[in-house]
Amino acid sequence: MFLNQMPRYEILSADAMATLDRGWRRIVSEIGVEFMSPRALELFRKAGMKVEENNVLFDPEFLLEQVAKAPREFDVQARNPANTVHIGGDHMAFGAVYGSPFVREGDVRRDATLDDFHRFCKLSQVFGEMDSAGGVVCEPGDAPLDSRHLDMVYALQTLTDKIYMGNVVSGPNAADTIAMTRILLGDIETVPATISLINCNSPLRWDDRMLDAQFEYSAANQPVVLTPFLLMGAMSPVSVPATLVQQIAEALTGIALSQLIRPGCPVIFGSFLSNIDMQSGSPCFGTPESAVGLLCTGQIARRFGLPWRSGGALTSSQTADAQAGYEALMTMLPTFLAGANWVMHTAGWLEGGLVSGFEKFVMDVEILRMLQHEFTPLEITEESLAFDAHAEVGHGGHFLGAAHTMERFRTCFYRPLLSSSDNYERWMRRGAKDAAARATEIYRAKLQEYEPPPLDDAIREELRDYVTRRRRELGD
Amino acid sequence: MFLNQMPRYEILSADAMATLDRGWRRIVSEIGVEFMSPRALELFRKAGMKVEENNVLFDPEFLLEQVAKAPREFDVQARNPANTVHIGGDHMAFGAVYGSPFVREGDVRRDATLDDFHRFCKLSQVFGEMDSAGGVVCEPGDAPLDSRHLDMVYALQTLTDKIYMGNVVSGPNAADTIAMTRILLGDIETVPATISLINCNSPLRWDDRMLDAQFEYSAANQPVVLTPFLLMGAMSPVSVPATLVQQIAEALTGIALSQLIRPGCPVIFGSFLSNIDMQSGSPCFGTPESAVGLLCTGQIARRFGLPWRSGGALTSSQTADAQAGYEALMTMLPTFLAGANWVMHTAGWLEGGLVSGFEKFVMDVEILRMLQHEFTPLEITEESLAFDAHAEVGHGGHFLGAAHTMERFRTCFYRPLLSSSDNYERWMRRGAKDAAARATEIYRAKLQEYEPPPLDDAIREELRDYVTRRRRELGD
Amino acid sequence: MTEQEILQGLYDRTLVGDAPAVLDLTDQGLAAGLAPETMLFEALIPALEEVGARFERGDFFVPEMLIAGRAMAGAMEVLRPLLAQTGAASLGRFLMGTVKGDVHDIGKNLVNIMLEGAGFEVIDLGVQVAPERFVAAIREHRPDIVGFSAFLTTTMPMFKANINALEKAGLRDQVIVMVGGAPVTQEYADAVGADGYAADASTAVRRAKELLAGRRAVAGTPS
Amino acid sequence: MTEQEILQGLYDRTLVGDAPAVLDLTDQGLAAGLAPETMLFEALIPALEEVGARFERGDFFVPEMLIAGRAMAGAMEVLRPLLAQTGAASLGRFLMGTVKGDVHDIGKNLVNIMLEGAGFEVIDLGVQVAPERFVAAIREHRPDIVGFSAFLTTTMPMFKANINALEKAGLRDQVIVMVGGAPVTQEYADAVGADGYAADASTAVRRAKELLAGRRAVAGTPS
Repeated sequence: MFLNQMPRYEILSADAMATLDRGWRRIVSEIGVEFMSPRALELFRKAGMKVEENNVLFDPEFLLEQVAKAPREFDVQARNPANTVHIGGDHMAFGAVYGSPFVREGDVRRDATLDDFHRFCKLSQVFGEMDSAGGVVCEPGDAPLDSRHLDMVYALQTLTDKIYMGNVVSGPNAADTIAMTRILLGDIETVPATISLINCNSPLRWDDRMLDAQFEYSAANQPVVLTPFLLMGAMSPVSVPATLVQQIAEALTGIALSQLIRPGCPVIFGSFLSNIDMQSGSPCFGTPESAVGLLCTGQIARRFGLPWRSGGALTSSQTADAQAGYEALMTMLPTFLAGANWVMHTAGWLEGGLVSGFEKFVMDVEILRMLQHEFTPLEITEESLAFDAHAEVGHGGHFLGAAHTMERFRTCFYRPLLSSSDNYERWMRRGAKDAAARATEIYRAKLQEYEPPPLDDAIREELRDYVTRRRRELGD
Repeated sequence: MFLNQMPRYEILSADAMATLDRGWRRIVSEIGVEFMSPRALELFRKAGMKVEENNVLFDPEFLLEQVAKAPREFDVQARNPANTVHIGGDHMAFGAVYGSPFVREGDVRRDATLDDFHRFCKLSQVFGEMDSAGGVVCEPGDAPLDSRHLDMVYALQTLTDKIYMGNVVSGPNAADTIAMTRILLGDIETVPATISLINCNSPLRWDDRMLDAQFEYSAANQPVVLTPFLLMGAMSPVSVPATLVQQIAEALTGIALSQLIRPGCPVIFGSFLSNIDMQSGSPCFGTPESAVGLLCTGQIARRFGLPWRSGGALTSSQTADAQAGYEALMTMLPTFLAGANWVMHTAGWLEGGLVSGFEKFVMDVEILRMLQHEFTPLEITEESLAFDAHAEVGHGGHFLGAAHTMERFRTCFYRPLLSSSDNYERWMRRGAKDAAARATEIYRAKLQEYEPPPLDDAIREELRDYVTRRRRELGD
Repeated sequence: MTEQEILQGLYDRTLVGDAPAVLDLTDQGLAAGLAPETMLFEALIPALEEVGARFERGDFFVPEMLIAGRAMAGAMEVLRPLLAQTGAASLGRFLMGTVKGDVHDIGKNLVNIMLEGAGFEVIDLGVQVAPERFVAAIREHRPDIVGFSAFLTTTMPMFKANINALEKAGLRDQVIVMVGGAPVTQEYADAVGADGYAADASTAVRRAKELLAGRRAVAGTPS
Repeated sequence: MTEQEILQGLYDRTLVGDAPAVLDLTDQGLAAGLAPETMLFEALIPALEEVGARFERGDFFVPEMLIAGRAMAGAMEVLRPLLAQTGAASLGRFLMGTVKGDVHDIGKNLVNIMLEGAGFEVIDLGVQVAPERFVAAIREHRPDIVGFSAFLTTTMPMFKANINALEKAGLRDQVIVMVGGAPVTQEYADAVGADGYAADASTAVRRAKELLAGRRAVAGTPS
């Protein structure tokens, strides 16, 4: 858990905010948003909205009322209380990459396996800066299809003692996640225990499977992240302001649904805003547009008084190269400037989210640690001015041995995990390893360090029984 | 020239500012600053300061009076008027790496040559985002030592038509730079034409050679950047606030000297703040501390109403790898957030400034372009909300063919120079080149594109004569 | 205008996606007695091949492909009935859909744009298309090729389900099956028994043409 | 305390840079009749070798080297006169300076710290040291090794100027010349005729010891 006490960087003027405000109101009231779920349509109809086939035309004030019901901040409990996370306010929580079908280790790119999934869980457990392994850290292609969500939840529950994300592929899968979480933690209604990602099928349509999962989670008081996933040019117009109003329209309508399902249930305003390359049609990540969108979104979410999700170490790059480095930071630094509360894809994301990279994971943890250091406010007091050190060293001397230095030298500066400041000869002597090669060594060493967090045998047994029983029922 | 119209990110409270203000006042008045130049000491003595041997104890109010004489903003003329640069206000100007004795091309690191110097000049000319090749883009080790400054100035003047930096190794070298600039441009007093970098021999000492150069340039009304180069732990205490007050003390005393030499002459508040690795003693760049220092410095320089220099694509990395990517951006993004007016080391910096890298140059230009795009304010108007596009596409469609897209698709998004968003198969088909390998291709292609900017033959002749004559006089 | 000028005009206007002009020139061509085949094979298809080439080179952007495709489609509205009479068909008919359980359609839309651009007649069933709908649509439209798009590893198994459904319906031999989508690989395509796979839209067009040529060569039909 | 305890204490306290304790233990050792050589070679120098090793491994930080060196230097103040009587010297005497025209001294200071840590007696002339000052200081202090540090390619030629001055003064053969600084390379060191080069402080100590051992072996002095 990181508490970001630095100022937020806000770039929208009051006028701009007012314009955006008019914009989303027009979209929801004049164009409307489609919900591919009879249950959802029924709830909206009952609430007095105008429903035409699958399309709902909203009264903007109604949406604001629903939004006002959602909690501003809430806790999500982990089985190790020290890892319980607070979502909202100045808090920032970080989860690993989510959803990639492939993995990359060094020069090899291949289908992801359950073993990879386990190793990423272990890395997320070992690095203290990570608050969660996320959910689908990679898609374990070798696990049986209809029941692999059980394997994933079981792995997240046993290999880490941090919070984890729920499965959203279908309503029943969501129910399994909830059931297994109950086995692990008992009461999960008072303090929720698993966050789930519900993506909008933009533009302006919420899809049936996602909605089924949302019904399960919201009814069980588990937080859902309602994310318009907007690649400008494909799912939204080629304009950041237009995309922002679409994002508000989609997120608020999704949030309103949660509040109708269970008033007061926790929700997170999601944002994932980037663009496609208009030449080739490929999605681009770590772009300037995306950074600007992120800064604006933070300001907007705060305006609605909602916790929000965005950011991540995103990149289009295929390997852990320089592009991966600058693109990852191009999104992560604005993530801190804007103070996102829940950050997915913090570590390991490569190739537009198609690949989870082991080296990239280490690189991203380094970036995360640097930013957490950078966004810890300076203490500026008389004492911090170290006048005595200046007086002691005087003119043209050096501070290596000053009393002030002696008291602080171990902790005074950020100490890198991956970055090297070796001089050239030493670097050559050590094998001239670039950052990616050093990252390989680091993640292997970290996997050696891993120790499974203790878990009550009875609970483990019960979880295993549940998995076995459900797998049989699902016919895998 | 880039105009940064985004808000500045300021992190110092009024209280913190007041504390820092008390801090530098104590240093200049109780500890003092050494000037290793009888001429400088004489000027300060005449101005009523207390001079003890080489040390000057200052009245803080006197310093503020001198600072008030310096212009807030000024132009620096280039021989191509389109490349004339404005220093100060919301303007940001960018020069290439400065001072490296080595160069790196791909896997080869070697002593820099005059040919390398020429090639970096050409790259700086070709990339429109660069406002200057800087000064010593690399140190041409194969050019005769005592007269190589002539080769460098001549190359900057003829291979580029942008502004350039002056030589500061000695007073006579500075005089040569000024003389050659007069030949190129005629009157350079009304609008100055070359910026020079004067580094403080921190802590709290200004060195004789640097001061000799400063006397030449300030007397000729050419801007000098007075830079306390502070590596915390070595040249300043291991505390950012302590380093900030030392930086103010050093910069203001240097600026005061310029104003005594020639009241009203242009100066730039310089800052170069990072830390050493307390374990090995190596300098570190692209660190969180350095980013925080940069944000604070911008706020401080604006407080004194001075244009300021900082930033750059700094890194400790030995190659153009992921570390080089994230460290470069870790300094460049705050450079934009803080709005530095003159940015050295924008492109090509590697290995703590010991190496100028060709691949790194391309990478840094990409980062610069992305940031210039990112820091161009959004137009948020009704029209930008593209309501008609939403109405046209409706629910679940795509915007690839919307009328709004059709009008804008070529220019709507940032188009990368180096970054790739190729899908995996295409990337493999194209040779699986990482960012560094692609950068090699790009800088070679750009050198092919280079065309020398036209220059009057008579002027070229006169410059060549000057170089020949002075080289003979210097005995090289 | 001479015939040559009309063909040149058709080529030029299709290249820049000027639909009204293309339609107009098509009418003029017919009035001037130009054969529909001539216009199709000597102006429209070459124009779209050039569009594809420019896209590949990075000169043309996706929306430009799209409008060129639309311009050609406009002309085809007029020409198709006439071509049907003379027996000359379009390049081929392609039935496309994103598989059941999957709503990703950006990649599929791009493939459609390029296929139309190349002269295919494309019928798009949209997203979340169940095996039965594929079967029914194949019965109705008799496509040469059917394409399945999937972007989730969890929906890729629908390729196999679709192919099984085709086999049960006795249609498997009558169509070429192509598959694609970001997580799909050549190995996976082979494993489920698809006839073709492509990693991006331009390769998809190339593969579609090759597969069609191969099929027609076997069937002895003139290509 | 037994002698063993005193030596162990000296080693331990030097390792952590506890100067007052080291001084105290040195006095106790002398009072207990321990030979200065014993204390030097069995406690102080091993302690500093361990400090160097830990620094190399990345365990120890620069300031820790510095205080360990200072603790040892305190003990040497007391022991040096006694050692001189018995004829046992320090490891060697090292004269160090940054060359004329150059003010970079961080690197040089680090080398000094490590040399002192390793048991050398270091005399530092500071920065901007002209050839004449090097010559005068060599005459005065008779060092075993002289070190030139330069960080600017424009001041590296001072290495050659300094060596020429030593030759003119007839001192070149009496000292080992080492050079260093960020832009300096082994090739450059060879080209100007220096005896040794090192890229960082710990290598500098190793090279200094090797060169000294070599020189003494040639001179037939016991190492």
